[in-house]
Amino acid sequence: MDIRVQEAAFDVGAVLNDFTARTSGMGAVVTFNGIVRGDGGLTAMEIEHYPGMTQNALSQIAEDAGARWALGDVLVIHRFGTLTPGETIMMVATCAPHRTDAFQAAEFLMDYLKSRAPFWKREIGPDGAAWVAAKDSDEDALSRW
Amino acid sequence: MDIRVQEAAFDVGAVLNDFTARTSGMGAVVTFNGIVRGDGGLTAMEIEHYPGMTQNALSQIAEDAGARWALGDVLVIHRFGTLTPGETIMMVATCAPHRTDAFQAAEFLMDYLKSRAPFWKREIGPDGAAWVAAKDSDEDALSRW
Amino acid sequence: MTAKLDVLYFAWVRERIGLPRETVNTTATTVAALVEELRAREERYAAAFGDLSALRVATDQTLTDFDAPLSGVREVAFFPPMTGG
Amino acid sequence: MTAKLDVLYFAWVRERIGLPRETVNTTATTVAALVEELRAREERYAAAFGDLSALRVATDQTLTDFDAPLSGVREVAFFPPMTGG
Repeated sequence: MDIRVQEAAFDVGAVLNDFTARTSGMGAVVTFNGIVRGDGGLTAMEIEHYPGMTQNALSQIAEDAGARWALGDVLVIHRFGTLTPGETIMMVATCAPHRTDAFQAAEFLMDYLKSRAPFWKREIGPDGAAWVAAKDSDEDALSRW
Repeated sequence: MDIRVQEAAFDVGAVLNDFTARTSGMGAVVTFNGIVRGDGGLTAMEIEHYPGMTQNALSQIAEDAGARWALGDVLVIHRFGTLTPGETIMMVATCAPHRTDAFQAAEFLMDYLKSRAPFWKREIGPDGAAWVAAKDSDEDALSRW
Repeated sequence: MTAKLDVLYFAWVRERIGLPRETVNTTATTVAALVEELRAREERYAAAFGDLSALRVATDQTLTDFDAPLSGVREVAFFPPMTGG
Repeated sequence: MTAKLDVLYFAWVRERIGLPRETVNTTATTVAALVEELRAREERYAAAFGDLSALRVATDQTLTDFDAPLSGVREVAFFPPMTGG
């Protein structure tokens, strides 16, 4: 399990290659990476987090995934601070002997990261700054697990 | 749309970085890569394909995905020839404004690549060579789409 | 009995209250009772805690409910629904 | 009317028949009729086409069914269920 909370940018491709290289015997690797969109003239996204809680919350979500699916490994990297459009916000990777487990676990991780990891996004655009509101659809997504 | 059928190995991380770099405005990128497993003493996997059909079959599957979900781009790379355990067989990548579309499309691509793209795997192990049998579960997986 | 709690605020809760954390001496035995005490302090607290359905709470870095007990708790954090990922 | 078809074999179908492709002159108007002609040729064809449920067919590089017509078709391929991905 590899859980990182960091301000620094990271190389998604290098992370994927490292993750894949250490997944001996696993047939399936799934990744997700989330990128800051420039919709509506957005110029920056500020991500606040709860330092004392974030690492543990992400680890708990990853452990829950590991308990539900037959996984070889789980990786979560989530950034905080100020990001600009095109920058990668976060990444998850899962590996498993079978593709369905790797896919399901990655979707589960994303659903829980959205609504249960202590991050708050604030968008800076032409009309000033605004906190991103949580979506009902993100909360609803948890009910399928 | 980026569809490649090739014998040569490729750098999964570099492909992901290139794919991500050209997905302007997309918030979500999902990848899958499939790796040769060394289960049961497997020493090599030979992948045969139907050269006249493969590129078109993969393109058709990618177009079907593009028609069903709001995607920014789709990438499929599938190798043929002789591979050894740990080598990457294939990769798909999808990007979309929203994560659910990117995930669903990647799973759809994988389900169709398994059963509708003209590749045949042969495993070389301690007891000789054997063609990999198609799994009923792979055929069944298509019915959910 | 009075307990000393670290109380943390994040995102717009932090902005409305005007500080990221403070130490609170309280006799509250539940999160909800602590919220009542804070609300009674000043208008900015009343504004931040106006609609509890728009808020989430963690005690000692674990998500919990507003009826959670405070016994043994050292840190309480209030924040809006999370928007990670 | 006799048509000239390129017939391709893949995976264990290729192995059982012993060649990857051949040109076939046929009067068959459907894939199924072509299969009957091939089966009647030699034991190795009968072995390869013994159980059609274990086979798939493509005409002109597109997956189709065994009752598909052959009119206008230039290439027919027989192979086991695919195992890509």
